[in-house]
This record gives sequence, structure tokens and C-alpha cells, in this order.
Amino acid sequence: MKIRVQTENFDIATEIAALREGRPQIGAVASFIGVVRDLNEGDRVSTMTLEHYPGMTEKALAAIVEEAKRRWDIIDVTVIHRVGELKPQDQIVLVAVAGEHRGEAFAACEFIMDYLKTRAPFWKKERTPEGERWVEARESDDRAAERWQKGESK
Amino acid sequence: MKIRVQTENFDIATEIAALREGRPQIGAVASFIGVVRDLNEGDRVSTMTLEHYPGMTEKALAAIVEEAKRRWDIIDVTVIHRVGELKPQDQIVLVAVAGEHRGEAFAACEFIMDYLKTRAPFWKKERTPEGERWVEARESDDRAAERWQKGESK
Amino acid sequence: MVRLLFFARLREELGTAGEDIHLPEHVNTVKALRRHLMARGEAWKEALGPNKVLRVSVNHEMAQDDTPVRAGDEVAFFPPVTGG
Amino acid sequence: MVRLLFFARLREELGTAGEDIHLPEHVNTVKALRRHLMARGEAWKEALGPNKVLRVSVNHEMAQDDTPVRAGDEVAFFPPVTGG
Repeated sequence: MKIRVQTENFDIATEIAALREGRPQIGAVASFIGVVRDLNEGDRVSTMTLEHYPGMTEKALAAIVEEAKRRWDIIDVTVIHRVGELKPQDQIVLVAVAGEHRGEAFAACEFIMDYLKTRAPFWKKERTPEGERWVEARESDDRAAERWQKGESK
Repeated sequence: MKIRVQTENFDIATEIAALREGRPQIGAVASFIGVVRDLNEGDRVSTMTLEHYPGMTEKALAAIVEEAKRRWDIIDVTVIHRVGELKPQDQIVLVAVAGEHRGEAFAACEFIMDYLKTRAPFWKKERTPEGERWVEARESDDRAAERWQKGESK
Repeated sequence: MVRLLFFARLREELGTAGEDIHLPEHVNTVKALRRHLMARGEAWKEALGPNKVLRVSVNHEMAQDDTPVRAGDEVAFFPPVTGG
Repeated sequence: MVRLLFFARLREELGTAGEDIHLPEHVNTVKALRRHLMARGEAWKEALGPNKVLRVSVNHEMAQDDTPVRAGDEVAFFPPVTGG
């Protein structure tokens, strides 16, 4: 498991190559990149600042990945989340899940993103023409995370 | 929409950068890479040869992507599938889906892979210590594709 | 004239990747074409027999038994696909 | 001594990222600590009031109202998370 919280950008090809290295049993890599959009709630975003809780963040992410490994037959996971000041079109987060088969890799990747969105201590502040504002938590993210608790077939 | 059938390898970072280029409304990129495994059905695989139906393949892939665009609010899709002779750990297929939000991007990406597996005219032949053999279609792939027809909530 | 194509295991079993043939007038559906080809001999009967799970496309679209086959069409026979 | 931390909007509203404090003996749960801090004045009452949706962690684990708070603990207050 590789968990990183960093200000630097990341390269998905490099990360997937590292995740796959020396593991010829891997047949599937599902991945996700979250990106800063130029518009949010209808307002133009010029800067996005990511704050986190050093010390807790890595533990929270590791706990989410461990839970995914318990639920699905996957081989390994990389999670990278950036912090600090970002611009529209900058990459924010990478989740890459390697497994033997695609169904488990897809499910685990989406699960990790849904849990990260609701359980990992990151906060976004965006600057718009109206000034700075903290991004509000979305109910749709809570619902996405709750799906995984109801034993829904995915 | 970018659809490619090629013998050459691909780089996921380059492909995602091209997919995102000039589209600041993209907030989510879900992607999948299929890889040649060194073992199949318990036998060691030394070579995997991908045959396809030139002329039909691109149309079949485009039809699958169009169907995904009808079903989900996504922005664009890249599908690259390799043909010819591959080795274990070689990349076979890339599906990358860009959207505003992650739920739709994940669903469309998994849908495209499930349909590609059952509807795009590719055939795998593998060489093992026992000789050459055509890979058999998997019932699990049919079931994965059928999920999307039953109106199951994803 | 109809263009026939065979892929993967089927191409190997029949020993050909395809051919252009003239069809009798009554051979005007996928099902009739399959029977027509099976009458060519043992290898064809075996490879295209009803116990074989086959897929058929007409002009690059997946076809059914009753899909029409007309002069100028491209008809392909192949096993279930296994890409990805 | 307990280490208090405040993040994001809460850090700004309170004007502090955290502090180390000695707690009276009866302040031994998350709920009691929240009330204890609200008694400090208007800004605290406002920021930590019951109408605010807050998350609390104790020693890096998500906590509930009845989670114990003891000397040596690190207790963080923050709004619902919005990363990813």
C-alpha cells in the first residue's frame, strides 16, 4: 500500500508502473484522478487551497484502503492526495487499484474514493470573484459512501 | 471520442492529458488498464496473440462509447485496444472516461469495459507449455454485461 | 456475390480466412447461409454445427438467424469474443 | 494536559489552530469538552454550538459525543470533510 499526502503533482503512468512492478499476476488496474474544475456552484474558481490534518490523514487513508482490501480480492493500492494551493485543471487525488480481475478493482477504487470524500480529513477552500469560501460537504457524497454500508451488490 | 486499435503500446498519462486538454469543466477521470497475466486457468502463459475484425472493431467500440454517452453525463472517452503478439505484463486495453463528477465517470468506464468484453470482435490466443489455445469466453463476463440491461442501480 | 469472413478458432478449423461466393436465391438469411456452408462437408458441418456457439455479423453489425443476407453483404462467422 | 486542534472554517472562526489546555476533572468526554469550550464566550458558543455540524476526532480516530477524553489526548474539531 502506498499512501502519500504531498504538495507536488503526480504522474499516473509512473504510479501505476510502480504499483504493478514485479507482480505478473495483475490483470486489471482501475484508477481515478480528481481534478480542480474551473467552475463550482456556478462561480469561476481561480484558486483551490487544500488543508488537511497532518498525522490523522495518512491513518484515515490507510484505514480506508485496509477496509477495501478486506472487502475485495485486490492486490495493491496507491492513494496520492495533494494539499496546498492548486489551480483549475490541477490534479488533486489519485486512487489506483491493482487486482487479478476488473470487477473487484473497479469496486474497490470507487469505494476508496467514496470513503475518502467523507472520512479523510481534507478541506477545500476556493477563491472566486466573490472572495474566498470553504467548500461545503455534499449530501451526494454522503449518499455515495452510504451505499457501501447497505450491502448493495456492486 | 478517441478509438484506437493498434499494435503499439500506450501511455495512460499521455492519453489522459489529451482527453482533458482544453476542458476545464472536467473534475473526474476514471480509467482502466487490462494487462496480460502470466497465469491463466492455472497454466503459465508465455505469449498472448490478439486477433480482431478490422473494419468492425472500431464501429463496435464506437457504438459502445455512444451508448455510454447516452446513459451517463460524461464529457469524453478514450478507448485503446492493442492487437498482435503480447507478453505477460504487457498492457492490452485502456478505457478512460472524463466527466464533471466521479459517479458517472466510474459507471461509464466499467460499462464500456463490460460491453467491450462481450461485444467487440477481439479474440485471444495464448501460448502455454501445453501449446497454443484460444481463450474461452467467460460466463462471468456475460453476467457483468447483463447487469447493465436490468436497470440495476449502479 | 457475398463476402464471407471467418475469425479466430473458426478460421483455423476451416483453414480459410474467407472468400467471395455467389449464393443461390433461397440462401437469403444468416440461418440459410450457415446451412448452405455446412453442406460443404465434414469440416464445415463440424465447425458451423448447431452445437457450436457462434456469433455472426452482417455488414459489421451483430446478426441473428433471421437477419437477411443479400448480394454485396459482408458476413462474418466467429466464436464469442474474448478481448479486453 | 489535552491538545486541542481546530481545522478549516473552525480554525478561522476561532482565530486559532489549537492549544494545550488543562481540563477540570469532570470534563472527560467529547460532549463535556465541547460545552466547556462554548462557555469561553460568544465566538466559541457560535462556532461550537449544537446547530453546527461538526466532526471530532480523539487521537486521530473519529469520535462521538460520549468518547472519553483524557490527559495526553489530542482532540480535533473540524467541519465535515471535503477532499478528493
